[in-house]
Amino acid sequence: ACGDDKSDDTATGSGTGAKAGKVGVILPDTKSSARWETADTKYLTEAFKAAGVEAEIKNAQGDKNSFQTIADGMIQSGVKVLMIVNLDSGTGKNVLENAKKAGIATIDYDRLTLNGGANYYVSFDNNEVGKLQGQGLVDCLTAAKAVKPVVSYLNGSPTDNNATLFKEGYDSVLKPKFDSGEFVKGPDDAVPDWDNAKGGTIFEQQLTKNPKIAGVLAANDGLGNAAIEVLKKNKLNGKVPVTGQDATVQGLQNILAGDQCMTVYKAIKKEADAAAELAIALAKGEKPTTATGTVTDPESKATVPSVLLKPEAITKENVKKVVDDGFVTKAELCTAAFADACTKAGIS
Amino acid sequence: MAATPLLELRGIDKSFGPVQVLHDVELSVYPGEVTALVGDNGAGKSTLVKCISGIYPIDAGTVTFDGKQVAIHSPRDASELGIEVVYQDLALCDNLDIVQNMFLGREKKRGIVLDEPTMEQMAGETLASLSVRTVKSLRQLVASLSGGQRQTVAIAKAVLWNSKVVILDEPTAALGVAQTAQVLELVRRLADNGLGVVLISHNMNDVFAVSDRIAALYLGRMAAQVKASDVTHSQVVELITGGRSGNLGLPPEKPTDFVEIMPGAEQ
Amino acid sequence: MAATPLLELRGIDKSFGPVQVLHDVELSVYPGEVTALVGDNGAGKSTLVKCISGIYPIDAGTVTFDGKQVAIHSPRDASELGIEVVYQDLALCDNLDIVQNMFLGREKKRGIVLDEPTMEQMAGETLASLSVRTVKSLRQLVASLSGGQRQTVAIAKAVLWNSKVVILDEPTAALGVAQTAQVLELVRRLADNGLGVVLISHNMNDVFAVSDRIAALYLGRMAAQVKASDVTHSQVVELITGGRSGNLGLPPEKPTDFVEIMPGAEQ
Amino acid sequence: MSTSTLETAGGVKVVKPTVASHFRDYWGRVRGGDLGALPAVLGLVILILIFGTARTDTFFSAGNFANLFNQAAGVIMIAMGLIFVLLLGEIDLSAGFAAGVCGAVMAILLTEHGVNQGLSLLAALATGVVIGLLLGYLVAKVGIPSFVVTLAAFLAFQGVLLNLLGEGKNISIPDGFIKSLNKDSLPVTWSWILAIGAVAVFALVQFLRYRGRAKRGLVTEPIGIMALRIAGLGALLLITTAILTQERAINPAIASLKGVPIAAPVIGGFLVLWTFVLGRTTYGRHVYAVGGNAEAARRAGIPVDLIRISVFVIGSFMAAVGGVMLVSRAGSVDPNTGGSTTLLYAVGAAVIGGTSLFGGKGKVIHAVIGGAVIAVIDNGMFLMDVSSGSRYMATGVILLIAAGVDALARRRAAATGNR
Amino acid sequence: MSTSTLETAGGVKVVKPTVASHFRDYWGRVRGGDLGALPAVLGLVILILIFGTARTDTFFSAGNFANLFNQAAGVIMIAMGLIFVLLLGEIDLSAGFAAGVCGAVMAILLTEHGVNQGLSLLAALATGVVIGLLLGYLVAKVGIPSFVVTLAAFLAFQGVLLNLLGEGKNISIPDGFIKSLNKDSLPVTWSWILAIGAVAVFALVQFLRYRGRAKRGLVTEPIGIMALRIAGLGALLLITTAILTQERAINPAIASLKGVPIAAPVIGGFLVLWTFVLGRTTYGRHVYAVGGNAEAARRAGIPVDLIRISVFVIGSFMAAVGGVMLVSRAGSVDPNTGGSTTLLYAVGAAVIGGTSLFGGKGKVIHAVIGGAVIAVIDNGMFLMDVSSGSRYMATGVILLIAAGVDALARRRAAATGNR
Ligand SMILES: Nc1ncnc2c1ncn2[C@@H]1O[C@H](COP(=O)(O)OP(=O)(O)OP(=O)(O)O)[C@@H](O)[C@H]1O
Ligand SMILES: Nc1ncnc2c1ncn2[C@@H]1O[C@H](COP(=O)(O)OP(=O)(O)OP(=O)(O)O)[C@@H](O)[C@H]1O
Ligand SMILES: O[C@@H]1[C@@H](O)[C@H](O)OC[C@H]1O
Ligand SMILES: [Mg+2]
Ligand SMILES: [Mg+2]
Repeated sequence: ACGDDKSDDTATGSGTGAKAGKVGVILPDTKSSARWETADTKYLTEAFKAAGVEAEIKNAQGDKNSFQTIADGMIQSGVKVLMIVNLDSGTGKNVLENAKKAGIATIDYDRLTLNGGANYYVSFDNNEVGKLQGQGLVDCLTAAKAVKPVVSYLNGSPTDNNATLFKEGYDSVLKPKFDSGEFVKGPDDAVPDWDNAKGGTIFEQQLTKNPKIAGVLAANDGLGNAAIEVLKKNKLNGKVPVTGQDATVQGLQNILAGDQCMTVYKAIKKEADAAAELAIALAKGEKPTTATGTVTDPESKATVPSVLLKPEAITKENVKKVVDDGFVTKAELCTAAFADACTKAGIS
Repeated sequence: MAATPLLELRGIDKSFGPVQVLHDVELSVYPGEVTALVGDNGAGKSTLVKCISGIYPIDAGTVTFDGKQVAIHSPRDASELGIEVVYQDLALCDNLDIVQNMFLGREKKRGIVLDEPTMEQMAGETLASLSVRTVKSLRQLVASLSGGQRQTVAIAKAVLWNSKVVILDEPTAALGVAQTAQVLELVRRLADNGLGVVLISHNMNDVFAVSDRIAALYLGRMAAQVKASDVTHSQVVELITGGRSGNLGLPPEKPTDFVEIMPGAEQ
Repeated sequence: MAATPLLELRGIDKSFGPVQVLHDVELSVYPGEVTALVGDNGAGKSTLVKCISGIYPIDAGTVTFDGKQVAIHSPRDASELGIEVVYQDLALCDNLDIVQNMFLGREKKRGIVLDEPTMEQMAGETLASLSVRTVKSLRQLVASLSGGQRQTVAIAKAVLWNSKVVILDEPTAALGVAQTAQVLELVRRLADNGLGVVLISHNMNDVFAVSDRIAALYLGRMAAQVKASDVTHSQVVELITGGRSGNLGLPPEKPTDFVEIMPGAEQ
Repeated sequence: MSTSTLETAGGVKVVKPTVASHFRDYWGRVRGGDLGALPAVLGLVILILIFGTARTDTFFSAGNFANLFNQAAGVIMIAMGLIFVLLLGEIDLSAGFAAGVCGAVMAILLTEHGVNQGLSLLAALATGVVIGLLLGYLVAKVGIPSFVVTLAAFLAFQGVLLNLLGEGKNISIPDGFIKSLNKDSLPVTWSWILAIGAVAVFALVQFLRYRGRAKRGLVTEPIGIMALRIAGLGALLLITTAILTQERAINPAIASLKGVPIAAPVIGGFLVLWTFVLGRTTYGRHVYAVGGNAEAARRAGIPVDLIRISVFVIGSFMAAVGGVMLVSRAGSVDPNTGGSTTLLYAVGAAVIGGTSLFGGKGKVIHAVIGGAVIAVIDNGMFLMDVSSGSRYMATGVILLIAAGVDALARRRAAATGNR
Repeated sequence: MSTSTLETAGGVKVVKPTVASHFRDYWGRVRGGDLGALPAVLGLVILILIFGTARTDTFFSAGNFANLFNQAAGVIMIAMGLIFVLLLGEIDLSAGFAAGVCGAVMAILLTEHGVNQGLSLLAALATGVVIGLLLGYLVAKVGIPSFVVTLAAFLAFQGVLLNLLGEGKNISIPDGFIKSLNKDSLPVTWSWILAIGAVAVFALVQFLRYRGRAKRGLVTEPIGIMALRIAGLGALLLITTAILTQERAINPAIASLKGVPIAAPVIGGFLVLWTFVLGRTTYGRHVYAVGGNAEAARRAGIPVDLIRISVFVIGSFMAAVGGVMLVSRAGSVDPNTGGSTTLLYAVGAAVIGGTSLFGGKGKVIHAVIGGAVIAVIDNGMFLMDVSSGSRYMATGVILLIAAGVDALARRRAAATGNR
C-alpha cells in the first residue's frame, strides 16, 4: 500500500488502510549537544513532511525513564516504524524489543544499540569522529612545530557511551605518538554530564597541574569553548590548539578567531534524510533499498543493514563548507565580531 | 457602667471545623478597669482572646473599639488599634535573644540601622522592674530561659508600649511569689493609668485582688459579667464550674451540643 | 527521717556553657511523702528535675536510687528505674492525638498490632478522673487543646504507670479550680500509696496543702530542706526570695558568681 | 437535631453517631481544613481530565493505563521509602543513586556471576539495607546533617555505580522473573482472584475493627459508612481489573496482552505493608512521635537514634526495590540509572501527595498519589506534540496547577478558621 | 577571680569583663557547644592540609589560589541568596536554572540585540527579581509548598532556557566588563587600596560600636579583644592580597598576571551587604523571627507573607548574580548553565557552612565558608589523577570528612551539656 502524499493528514495512523503508517522518532537529550533540537528535529520534520508521512518526534531530555515512557506511548499509539537514538544500549535494546514484540519496524539513528537488533542503522561512525579529532590535533600541533607537546584530554560524560567511542577513536591516533615519545600524555579527565562549566574548572586544574599543556583534545565544541575561555584568562588562547565536535556556531566562531584548531562536522541533514528515507519506505510497507552498507554489531555479531555517512573534519580552511551545506547560516556565524574572519574564510 | 466600654464584643461565634467553641459571646472592657475573664479549662478564654487580636477570624459577631465597629484581621490590625496581648502560649522566637524578642516588630532604629544600645537599655530597665533577677545576660536566647523567665519576657514585651487595651492570658501562671506580686501591681497600675485591662486567671485570690469586673465563660458561653464587688469568691467558682450561681448565670438547661469526653470518634 | 530516701542527690553541679546553674545541690525524696521543691524563677528547679531524669548530663555529684548509686543517662534509664516526670515544658507530640500521647513509649499491643480500643478506654477513664470535661474527642490532636487540657494530658501520661517516684514540675500552673483540686488530691494519693513524690510549685497554699517536706532552691543552691510542719508560710517565702530565713538557709554572703541582669555581653 | 446518646468507656456520655452526622462531621472537617489526601486526588483527577480531553483515544486507552503502572513503579517505590525519612524531617538525596547501585549489584550478579534471580534480588535488597545502615549511622550517631551525608552519598554512589559498571558501559539483564516484575502482566484469572481477594480481606479487617470497638463499648462509626467504604474500594479495584484484563496488544495477532501489570500488586503490597507498619505498630507510632517532637519522644523513652537509623534503612531498602523496578523496566543498568530527575521526582511525589518536609506529617499513600501525579504528567506530556523547551515549561506549569488545586482547597478551608 | 563590677543600664550591677574573662567565656561557650563557624573553618583547614600535602606545589600555588575565587564565585552567590530562603525554612530548587535563565537573558541582549554591558547586566538582575516575585507569590499567597513551586520552576526554567537559546545553542558573550567580572584581576595598586581600605573601615565600625555602647553605660568588650579582632581580619586580608599580587602567569613572557581576582571583592561586597542586612536592619531581624517562629512573628505584627516573598526575591536576585558570574567565567551560556550539580552544591554550601534547613539559623558567611569547602574539594580533586568513578567517590568521602569534623566538634561540645 502506497501513501499518496496527503501532506496534512492528521489521523492517528493505526497502520490500517491504504496510507502510510506513522513514524515515531525518539531523540536522546538537549544538553549533550545542540544538534538534536537545532538540526535533527528540523531536518527530520522537513523530510517526513515532504513525503507526507506522519511523524512524531520526541526528545527524552536525557532521562531514561522518559525515554521508555515515550516509547510506550508511541508503541501504544500504533506507530509503524520506530526510530531511536538511544541514551544507552541497555534501555535502547529494551525499547527495541518492546517495539518488535508489537510488530514495529526499528531503526537505530546515529547511535548503534549494541545487541539491540534494530532492523536498520543510520549514522556517522563515532569511532571515526574520535579519529578525526585525534588526527586534527596532530595536524595542528605539527603545523605549530610543537616539540614533545603535552596533550590533555577533556573527555565527554563518563556515562555517555558515545564519549567512550570518541575516546577510543582519538586514543587510537594519539597513543602511538605518546608511545613513541613524540607527544607527551597529559591529564585525562572525563566531564560529568558534558557540563561545560565543570569542564572549565577541570581544564583550569589540568593547567595548574601541568602548565606545559600544549594541546587539548576536547570532546565537543562546548567543552572546547570551556577550555578556550581558561586559556584566554591565561592569555594562551590561539597558542594551544583545541579540538571540538558538532560544528556549532560557537565552535566555528572559535575556529575563525583562531582559538580552536578544528571541529568535526556531521552533515546531519544527510543523516536525517537517509534515515527518513528508510523510515518512509518502511511506513509505506515497502522494502527499503537505500541501506546498502552493513555494520556488524560487536556484541551480537549480527549484521545490520546500514547507511553510514562520513563525518568531516573542519578547520579554518573549510569552514565555508558548513555554511554552504546550510548547516549554519551566514547570519548566525558572521556576526559583527566575525565579519572580517568570515570574509577571509571565503564566506560571502 | 457610666463610662462607655473601650472594647465591646457582641454575639461572637467561633468554630474549629465541626466543633463550635464560642457561642454568642459578649464582653465589655472599660477604660481604667481591670476585667477578669475566668472560666474552666477549655471554656474558650484563650480562643476569645485570639479572636479579639485577629489570630483567629470570627464566624459571627461584632467588635467595637472606642465606639467604632472594627474588623480585626490580623494581630497587626489589633496592635494598630492599640490592643496588646500576652498570649498563654507565649509565642517567643526561640532563636532570638531577650532584647530581640522584646522589641520584635517595633525595633528602635537610627536611620536604617538597628539601635541595639537603646533597645538593650530599655529592655534591662523593664525586666528589672518586673523583679527578674537571675537572667545571666540580656543577650541570652529565650530558648534557654526558665519557664518564669520566658513568661516575664512575654509580659515585658507587651507592656512596653503605649496601648489602650492590654489583655493578659494567665500571665502569672509560671511566676514566682515576688514576680507575681509585681505583675499584679503592674496590672493595677495600667488600669489606673486609664487603660482597659483584661486579665485571665484561674487564681481567685489574684482575680479578686486586682479586678473591678469579672466575666465568666462557661463551655463557650458568657455565663455572667458582674462587678467584682457584687460577688463572692464561691459564687465565681460556681459560675466557672457550673455556669450558674443562684440567679446569676446561664439558664439551667445544659447546652446539648456540649457533650463530655467522647472516646472513639476517629480523628 | 527514719525511712531511707528513695532517691537521693548529693553534690550535683550543672553548667550550661559558661553559666553554672546548679551548685552542689542535695535532695532526698522519701517514699510515702510529698517533697515540695520551691524556688524563685530561674532558681534551677526545672534544671534539677531534668538532671534527675537524664535529659541533661550532670557535671558532678551522685544520684542514689533505692540505696544504690545509679547513672541516669537518658529518660529511658529514669523510667526503667521507676521515675516518672511531668515536665514544665510539657513535651507533647503535637502531631499525635490525646490517646497516642498518653501511651507514647508504652503502647498496649495485641501481638504486634497496637491495641487501640484498650488504650482509648484507659485514656478516657484516666482523663475523666482528672475532671477533664471539655475535650471533644480522645482522638483530637493535642495541638488543638487548651493550655489546661494539655497540662492534664501530660499529668495523666505520667501517673498512668506503676512507678516509684513521680516528679511534677508546676503541674497545676495552667489548671482550673476543680482540676487543681483533683491533681493535688492525686498527688496526695500517690504518696499515700507509698510513692515518693516531688512537687514543684510557686503556690504556697498548694505546697502547704499536700507536702510533707519542703526543699528550697536559691540561685542554684539548696537553701534548706525541712519538714513542712516545721516552717511557716512566710519563712518559706523568705527562703525563696532571699535564700535564708533566720538560722535556716544559706550563709549570708551572696554567691559572687550569681550576678544579676547583665546587659551587653554579646551572645 | 435529635440525637440519641450512649454511655461509653470511662462512664462518659457521648452522642451516638449516625450516617447523617458522620457526613456532617466530615463536611465540617473538610471546611475546617482537614482535607487529607482529597485535594491531591482532586489534582490528579483534573490532570487526567486535561490530558484525556487533549488526547482522548491515546491517553484513555487500556494500554496507556497499564503502561502508567510500569512508568510510575520505580519512583513510587523510592518515594515510599522517602516518606519514612521525611517523617523524621530528614532528607535522603542519595536514594536515586542508591537505587542505581543496588540495581547494578543485581545485574552484575545475574550476568557476570551467573547467580540465580532470587539470590540476585535479595543481594540488591541487602545492599539497600547496608546503605541505609551507613547513612543512618552517620546521621544519628556521628551527627552530620542528613542533607550533607546524603549529598556526599549522592556523589559517592555515582562513583560506585561508574566503577561497578565501568565508565560508560551498561549491562542488560537476562529474561526471567526479575525482568517480568515491571514489564509483564498477571494472567487474567489471577488478576481477578487478587482483586476480589483484596476486597474481601479489606472488608474482613474493617468488620473486625468495628466489632473490636463495639465489644468494648467504644464509639463506632455507623455500619452504613463502613459499607460505603468497602463498596468504594471494591468498585475501584474491580473496575481497574476489568479495564486491565481487556486485550490491549497493538497487534493481537502477534501476541496477546492482557491482565493486571505485575507492578500493580507490587505497589499495592508495599502500600499495605508500610501503611500497616506506620499506622498499626508501635514502631510506626514512634516514627511519627520522633518526627513530631524528637525531644518529647526522647522523654517518653523512645530510642530516637535507633528510629532515626531505621528510617534510613527503610528508605534505602525501598530505594533498592525501586532500583529493581527501574532495572526491570529498562531491562538494563547503566551509570545513569537512578540519576537525573529520579530523586527529585521521588521527593516531589511524597510532597505533592501531602507529606511535609518538616517531619511528623505524612502517609505512605502519598507516595502513590504523588507518584501517580508525576507519572500522569510525564505520560500525558509525551503524548502531546510540543518542542522540548515548551514541554519542560508545560510540565512545570501543569505540576503547579495540580499542586495549586491542593493549596487553594486547603487555603479556602483554612479561611474558615483552622490552620 | 577578683572581678570589678560596674553599674550599667537599668541600674543593674554586672561584672566588668576583662580580656582574660573574655577568653574564658569564649572557651566556656565552645565547650558548651556554641561553636559558630569554627568547626566549618576547621573542616576547611583540614581539607586544605589534605590537598596541600598531596599536591603541594600545584595546590599551594598563587595561581591556584586565585583560581579558587573564580571557581567558587557562582556557587557562593547562589548560596548567599539561598541562605535567606533557608532562614525561613523554605527551599528554592530552581535557583540553579534561574541563574541560567538570567545569564541567558544577559547573553542574548549582549549578542543578538547589541545592548550594552551595563544594561544587559541590569536586565539579568531584573529577571532574577521578577522570578523571585513569582516564586514568592506562589509560596506565600497561593500557599503551595516551596518544594513543589520550585520543583515546577526547576522544570519550567529548563524549558525557558532551551527556548531562549533557540532549542539548545551555546552563546558566547563578547569581551568586556561582564566577562572580566569572573575572569580578570584588579591592578596591583587597586588590590592594595581595597584591602587596606576594607581593614580601615572595619576598624572604624568596630570602634564606633564600642563607643556607642560605652556612652550608654552598657557592658563593652575589652579593648584588647577588639584590637585582636581587627588585627586578625587585617592579617587575613593583607596576606591574601600579598599572595594574589604575586606574578602567577604560566608564561610571564607572554603576559603578566597578577592582582586580586575581581571575583574576590564581588564576593566580599555581597557578604558585607547581606551580613549588614541580616544583622543590623529591621528587615533582617524579621527574617530570623519568621524563620524561628512564624506564628510569634505574625503576632508581633510582622508582615509574614511579605517577608516570605522578599526572601525569594533576594534568593532569585542572587541566583541572577550567580548566573552572571557563571556566564562570565564560562564566557558562554548553554542549556546546562546552572544545571547538573549547581543547585545541590549551592544548598550544600549553605548547609555545610552551618545554616539549618529548618529555618531560623544561618548567616551569610556560611555561604562563603561552605562554598569554599566545596570549591576546594573540586579544585583539589581535579589536581589528583584518578578515574571519574573514583573521583566521585573520593569527593563524597572528603565532603563527609569535612562535615564530620564539624559534627564531631559540635557533638563533643554537646556532651558537656548544652544542645
Ligand atoms: N485549633 C483548635 N482546633 C480545635 N479545637 C480547638 C482549637 N483550639 C482550641 N480548641 C478547643 O476549644 C476549646 C477552648 O479552648 P481555649 O484554649 O480557648 O480554652 P481556655 O478557656 O483558654 O482553657 P485553659 O484555661 O485551659 O487555657 C477547647 O476545648 C479546645 O480543645
Ligand atoms: N539550656 C540552657 N542554657 C543556658 N541557660 C539555661 C538553660 N536552661 C536553663 N538555663 C538557665 O538556668 C537557670 C535555671 O533555669 P530553670 O529552668 O531550672 O529555672 P526554674 O527554677 O525551673 O525556674 P521557673 O520557676 O521559672 O520555672 C535560669 O537562669 C535559666 O536561664
Ligand atoms: O554529538 C555528540 C553526541 O554524539 C554525544 O552523544 O553527545 C555529545 C555530542 O556532542
Ligand atoms: Mg487558655
Ligand atoms: Mg521551671
